Amino acid sequence: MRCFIGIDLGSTTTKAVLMDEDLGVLGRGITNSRSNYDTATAVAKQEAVVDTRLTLFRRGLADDAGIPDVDDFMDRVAQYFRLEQFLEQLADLHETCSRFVEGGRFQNREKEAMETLEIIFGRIGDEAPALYAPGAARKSDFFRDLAGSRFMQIGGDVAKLVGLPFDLLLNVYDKSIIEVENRPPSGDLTGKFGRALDRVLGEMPDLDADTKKMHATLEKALAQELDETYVVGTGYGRVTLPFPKEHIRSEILCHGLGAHMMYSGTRTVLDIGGQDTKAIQVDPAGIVENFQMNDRCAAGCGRYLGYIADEMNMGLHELGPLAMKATKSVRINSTCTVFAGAELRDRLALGEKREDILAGLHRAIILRAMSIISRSGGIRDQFTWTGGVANNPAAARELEKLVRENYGDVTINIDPASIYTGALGAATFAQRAVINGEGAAS
Amino acid sequence: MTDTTSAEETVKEPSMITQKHMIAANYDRLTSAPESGTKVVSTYVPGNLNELIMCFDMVSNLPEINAINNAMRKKSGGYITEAEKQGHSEDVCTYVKADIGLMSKGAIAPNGKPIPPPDLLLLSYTGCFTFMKWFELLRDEFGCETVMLHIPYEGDGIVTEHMRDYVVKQLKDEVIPALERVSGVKFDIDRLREYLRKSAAAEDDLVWVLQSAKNKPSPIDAFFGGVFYIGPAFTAFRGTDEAIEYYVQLRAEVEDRLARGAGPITPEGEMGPEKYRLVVEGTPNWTSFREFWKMFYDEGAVVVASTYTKVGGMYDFGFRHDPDRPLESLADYCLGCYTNRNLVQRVEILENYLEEYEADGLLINSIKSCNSFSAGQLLMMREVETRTGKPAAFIETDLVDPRYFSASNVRNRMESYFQMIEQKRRGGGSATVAA
Amino acid sequence: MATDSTSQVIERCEQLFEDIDFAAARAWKEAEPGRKVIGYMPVYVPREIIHAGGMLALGVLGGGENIEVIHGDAYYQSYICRIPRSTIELAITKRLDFVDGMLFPSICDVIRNLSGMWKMMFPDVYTRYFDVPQNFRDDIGGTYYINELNELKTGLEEVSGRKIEDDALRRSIALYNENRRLVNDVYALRAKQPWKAPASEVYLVIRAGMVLDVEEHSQLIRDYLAAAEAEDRPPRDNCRILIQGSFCEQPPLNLIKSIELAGCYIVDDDYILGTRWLLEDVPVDGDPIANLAHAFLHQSTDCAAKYEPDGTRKGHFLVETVRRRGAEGVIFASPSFCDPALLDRPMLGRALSQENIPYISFKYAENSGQMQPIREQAGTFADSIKLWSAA
Amino acid sequence: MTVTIGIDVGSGAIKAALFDIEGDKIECLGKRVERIRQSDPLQLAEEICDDLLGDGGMERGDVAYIATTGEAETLGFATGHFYSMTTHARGAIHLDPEARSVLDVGALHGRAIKIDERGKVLDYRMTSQCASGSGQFLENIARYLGITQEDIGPLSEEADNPEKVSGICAVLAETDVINMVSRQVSASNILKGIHLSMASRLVKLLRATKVKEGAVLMTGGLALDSGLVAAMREAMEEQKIVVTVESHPDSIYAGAFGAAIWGAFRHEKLARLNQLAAVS
Ligand SMILES: Nc1ncnc2c1ncn2[C@@H]1O[C@H](COP(=O)(O)OP(=O)(O)O)[C@@H](O)[C@H]1O
Ligand SMILES: Nc1ncnc2c1ncn2[C@@H]1O[C@H](COP(=O)(O)OP(=O)(O)O)[C@@H](O)[C@H]1O
Ligand code: SF4
Ligand code: SF4
Ligand code: SF4
Repeated sequence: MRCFIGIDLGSTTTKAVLMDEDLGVLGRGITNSRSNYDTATAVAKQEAVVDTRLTLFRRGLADDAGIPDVDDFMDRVAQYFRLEQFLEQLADLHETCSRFVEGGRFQNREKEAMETLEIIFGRIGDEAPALYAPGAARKSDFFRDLAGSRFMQIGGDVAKLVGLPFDLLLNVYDKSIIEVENRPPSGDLTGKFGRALDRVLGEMPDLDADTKKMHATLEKALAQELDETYVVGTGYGRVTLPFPKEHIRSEILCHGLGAHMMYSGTRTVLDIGGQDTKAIQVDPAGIVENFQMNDRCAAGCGRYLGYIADEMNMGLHELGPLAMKATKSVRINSTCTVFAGAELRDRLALGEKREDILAGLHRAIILRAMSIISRSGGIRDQFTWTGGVANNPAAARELEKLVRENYGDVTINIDPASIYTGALGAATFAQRAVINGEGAAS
Repeated sequence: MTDTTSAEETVKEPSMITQKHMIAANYDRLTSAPESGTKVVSTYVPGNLNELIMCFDMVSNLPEINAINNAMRKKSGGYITEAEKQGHSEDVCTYVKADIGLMSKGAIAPNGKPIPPPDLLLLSYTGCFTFMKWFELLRDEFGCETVMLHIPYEGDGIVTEHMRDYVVKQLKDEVIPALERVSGVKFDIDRLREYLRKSAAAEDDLVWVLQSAKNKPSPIDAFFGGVFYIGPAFTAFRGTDEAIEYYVQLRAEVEDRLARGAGPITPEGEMGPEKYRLVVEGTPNWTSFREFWKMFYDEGAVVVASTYTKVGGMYDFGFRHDPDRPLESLADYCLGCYTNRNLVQRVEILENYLEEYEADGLLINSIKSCNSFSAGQLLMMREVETRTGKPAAFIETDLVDPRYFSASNVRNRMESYFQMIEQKRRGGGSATVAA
Repeated sequence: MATDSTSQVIERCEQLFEDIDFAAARAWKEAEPGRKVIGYMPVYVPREIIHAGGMLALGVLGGGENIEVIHGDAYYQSYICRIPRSTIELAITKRLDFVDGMLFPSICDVIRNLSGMWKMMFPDVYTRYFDVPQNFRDDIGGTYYINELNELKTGLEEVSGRKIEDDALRRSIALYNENRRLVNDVYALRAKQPWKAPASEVYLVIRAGMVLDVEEHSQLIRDYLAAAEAEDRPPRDNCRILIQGSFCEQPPLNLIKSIELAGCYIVDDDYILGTRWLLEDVPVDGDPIANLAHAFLHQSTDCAAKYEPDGTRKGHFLVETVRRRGAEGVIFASPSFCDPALLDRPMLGRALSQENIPYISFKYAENSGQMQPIREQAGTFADSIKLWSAA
Repeated sequence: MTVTIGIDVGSGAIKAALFDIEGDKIECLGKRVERIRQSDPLQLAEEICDDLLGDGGMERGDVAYIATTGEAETLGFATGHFYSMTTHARGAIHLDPEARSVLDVGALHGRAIKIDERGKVLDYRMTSQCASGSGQFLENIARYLGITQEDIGPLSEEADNPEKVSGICAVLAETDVINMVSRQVSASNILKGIHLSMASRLVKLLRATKVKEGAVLMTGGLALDSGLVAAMREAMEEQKIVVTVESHPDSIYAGAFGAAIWGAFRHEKLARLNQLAAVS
């Protein structure tokens, strides 16, 4: 089938959306951005393909009446697929780390170091299934973060026990993760899907399903040809994407159109990404009328939250929920990312509670965004929030509050897939380029 | 308004070469003042009293022009750093710092010779607070005589009789006596009348040239090209025969382009087809002048009217220097410069330009340095947008500080802006212009 | 009658200071039908004329750190100080909706342009750019200024709907003379015994005058003076410094406190300079407008917003104040992007150096949150004065 | 004999030093440095202080003056507090009597301090809020590149074609670095590039303090980064400032040393004052 792909190479994450020729979204994929843009693009694209396969598999299953709760079933398949993926990368990481240990840094303690790695990775591996159990909360979706935080924790403890300097191990890890991350993903989907399906089926012995038929359905979904008809790239790194110029659109246009595709009533779009904040006004057809961006300064964007999370030794996903527990909001004036840690320590030293400070930080981010929105012309009904930070419930709460206070009763759209908006817009441009023949314009 | 002595080959029209010679001659006159015994007066462009200064056989040194010149020759960055090293804040107007830095590095003019210290600082305080501080700083440096001409601001958008009287009285009782004292020349009002008559003649042609942009395609770029066109009329040449001749020559060139249906001349030759007509508010960026201009002409964008080209007088709204009311007309000139207009008037002027010149939109180049121009521009932008229904865009750069010109940032905004105009034209048909 | 303690007076001042809804001024206005309120930006406006018209002169010094600026940034790009943003925010959030007129004194291009913005945004409010002469000859600048004052008077008469009689003006002049004397007393007390009148308290007491009627404010100062004199507070091992450059956008209160905490007694400053703009009493007899004009031309303080016709005097006033107050050093503290203050700084610095008066300088914004660098600098300054002074 | 302790609470690490001071005879009895990481700085400071005393077989009561510096104004058991520039200046003179300038580069801040031969602060400049030139930033980048802190210096010195990072913001600079990696710029060249950018900013600070003579002693943690020291030397040469740039193995302790020494000075001064009071 003909597929249209949008790639959003962001400053912190790279997103891909795969679309069919009727503008239906087949799959979405995301990975953390990294120095190798080609790999980032390839990984995101592959993730979108995985998602697409799941969609196709699900469509296949829908014809099959054997499963009572298809949603639950598919969730499990997806989770176990991720688990398989995680284990595959973990093995790669282990092996890479081992290679670095041989480098001579450990001064004859290589053996101990190897054994330590053995223990660390063994434990991470053992913990992995729990990470992907149904309903489990993860710190992040990216291998780098997941493996990294566990390595820090377990590694620190184990190193202490063994009497090895943890800094050295950490350095080995730092070196290895870069290599692992920048290796193009292994192409073997069939195996991982198969194993995932088997795990699920094994877990649901009561399921009255024909295993063989199920596998056949899966194979069919995997065999379906996906034809990359047209790819459009956007995002912070778009100029470096290995695409010809006519395959590239500005982020502003993509976010505007993407938001329009998600909610056709959208007139004002706010996008808070890793490094920038944009406010975009669009007309009823999703065409950009006006926009404002933060300039020069990365204060109060997604990376800011990243620094805070690092400082607090928490996962990005955990910040929002903790802030929601606040009983008051500490006033934070500066959202300078670089000094985020210092500001935080300052407040902690003054005896403020973590959750209250976090609430203040979230409010500060949103206040900044409100300023940029105001600069672009304010909020018109409907208002759609896009970009990764929209996933953060505390930020969303502050935003809603401030929007209501300042602009009254407007519809506020926050899609769970908000982070894919740019890629969705790009995919839509790709589809239009072929279907409407709009590609030639430049 | 200066020569671009850049290393790159630049396409020049004959009138530009004429102007280049004029400017060079003036710098020569300035740097040879100590030998020739000519007295030097430093003064500003907006509200300058060139005709009056000429009555005393003095030569003027225009610090703003020096700053621009140095920016175009990529020297301002170093001067600014020098001034900051001496304790000047990062936050203040970079014209001032470029000037201070130039002084401390020998005050070398483009002709390679030192600019002599001024004999008089004529502080025409027109529409900018920083002017006052700037000359206080120079006075501190040179210890020379300073005379202040305070031009009241058009806070209510009008020039009242008592404002004019105040200025005329200062001219009579402060400025002219100071000029007489320093130059040793007695004031002759008839001489002033004669210069004013010449000014008015040149001003007529300047207005014709600027208004030629109403044609489609426009034969001139009224911002990037415009800064050259206004040069003689805004600086040390107003009131001279050379200026009259320059404008005659310029007018002939523009007439010729008009007859041929040609667009403006850019540094790379004739511009391609006119795709966008813009009005620009704000001062150009001088450190990346050509790079900035290129972003326009590469996209087929031509500026049909700009406010910057009105800082030395709003001639297109009818003002002329008037030999029959010599001091009064000098006062009116100072009071009426663009920078001395209040924001309400500035919005009206922009609105008028957008309509009269049938422009597609407004672009504001907001200058980090310049509170006088920049404070309030975002409101002006919105106001103009609502009144005209035409899209506007806003970029931030600086005058002469290369650190504050981010080409990629500006380009990003310009690209999106042109796409916006394009989309508007297509009436919402599709949004697929490559970004 | 038992006198209030300083903390009672200060508590009231704090309330007034923190109240960005201006409840006190609103209450004043509602107390009698037909009352009008005229807002003014820093630095100097002749409040006497407003008062003589039966109106309240309300000092609007931005929103400080208590306001969350949401719309204000939509009006200003990054490189401009914060006071106009927060002032716009105050207005857009209707916190100034009870103000019948706004005056924008000639202090810099930002405030000047704000006057135009006000005209566009609030066409129903009497808005005036209050220009002052930069020529100080009676026959030139004086004539011009008298005209300005008369225009202002006429404008205010239209707002209030009643004529401003000379006698009323004379009465107001007397009241403001008294107020200025009291303000000067507070400054004098602090210069003499800075531990008795901490800088943050002095600031709050003077600041209260922005929102109170002049007579009420004078009483408040009297109360504070009495209480401060009576209270026993121990002196600390601090050095004595003077603050310069804070005449427009005001620093956060914490900054003032931090400077003192770090070991510096502030013995003079240019916060809220408008209240101390005129250095001497304005004569009560004779033509009041001419008297006000004369005072402005010949008896007003030095400030970066004013041209100094005589170049030899730059910094003189500052040096003299340092001497008079017995200060050991100067801290230049100005708002970021404040052209007038920052452009003046090198000249003033030179004047201090010539007299061997040490100084340091830093910038702030009205909502600066991080005091650590401030403490660090003020602390080092205090350290060096303390460790290295002759004693 | 006057035993004093100096405690420097920084944003990245806590430094402490124990001194025995007798007139001009200044002897360091012990010193400690510890990364703060996740712990409470003031509590950590207390532990370090006690450890240090324990090593020397002492208790708090044996110490004449406990002097703090850095972010420790509120440390309860201290005798007195001196501000960082005061202490770094004194510490620098102790480490290098020829020093007439101090360049203190720590985890978040950079400060150039002009001093006289007695360690008096004559002038100073600090980096403004927007500064990617800090230890924290380098640390992040090093981790990203998979490089240990000790390797930063040597690697940077191997660079053959360094590429400067633009911008003043650490966040944006980080993206710059990622871009460089994607263009296959070597780690050496990236690190050197960062060092050069930092150095040019730091030289600007130094110039602003108008240093003209003597040596510049680098203090703070980054004085241990040989790459930055080398870049500083290059930048000074490029800008034609004829002042030598020095570092000292104990540079990271400059603040703590200075605090301890000032503590003794103050202790004596106070004792004198008390004597005077007793006499009169
Ligand atoms: N689940 C989540 N919870 C909270 N924040 C998130 C989540 N996912 C992403 N983010 C935030 O979104 C940011 C990335 O947003 P994105 O729109 O992808 O930016 P960019 O396109 O610049 O990479 C991250 O820096 C992170 O702060
Ligand atoms: N050996 C080393 N090489 C390079 N950098 C170092 C070294 N040791 C410490 N640092 C850096 O010094 C910084 C701490 O310096 P310090 O002066 O203690 O800062 P602060 O006083 O702000 O805590 C850390 O950010 C670390 O990156
Ligand atoms: S350092 Fe902070 S304030 Fe400066 S640009 Fe970066 S995020 Fe913004
Ligand atoms: S502030 Fe603006 S008008 Fe004034 S000197 Fe600077 S650039 Fe010129
Ligand atoms: S703070 Fe300075 S620049 Fe800002 S408005 Fe006041 S005087 Fe003007």
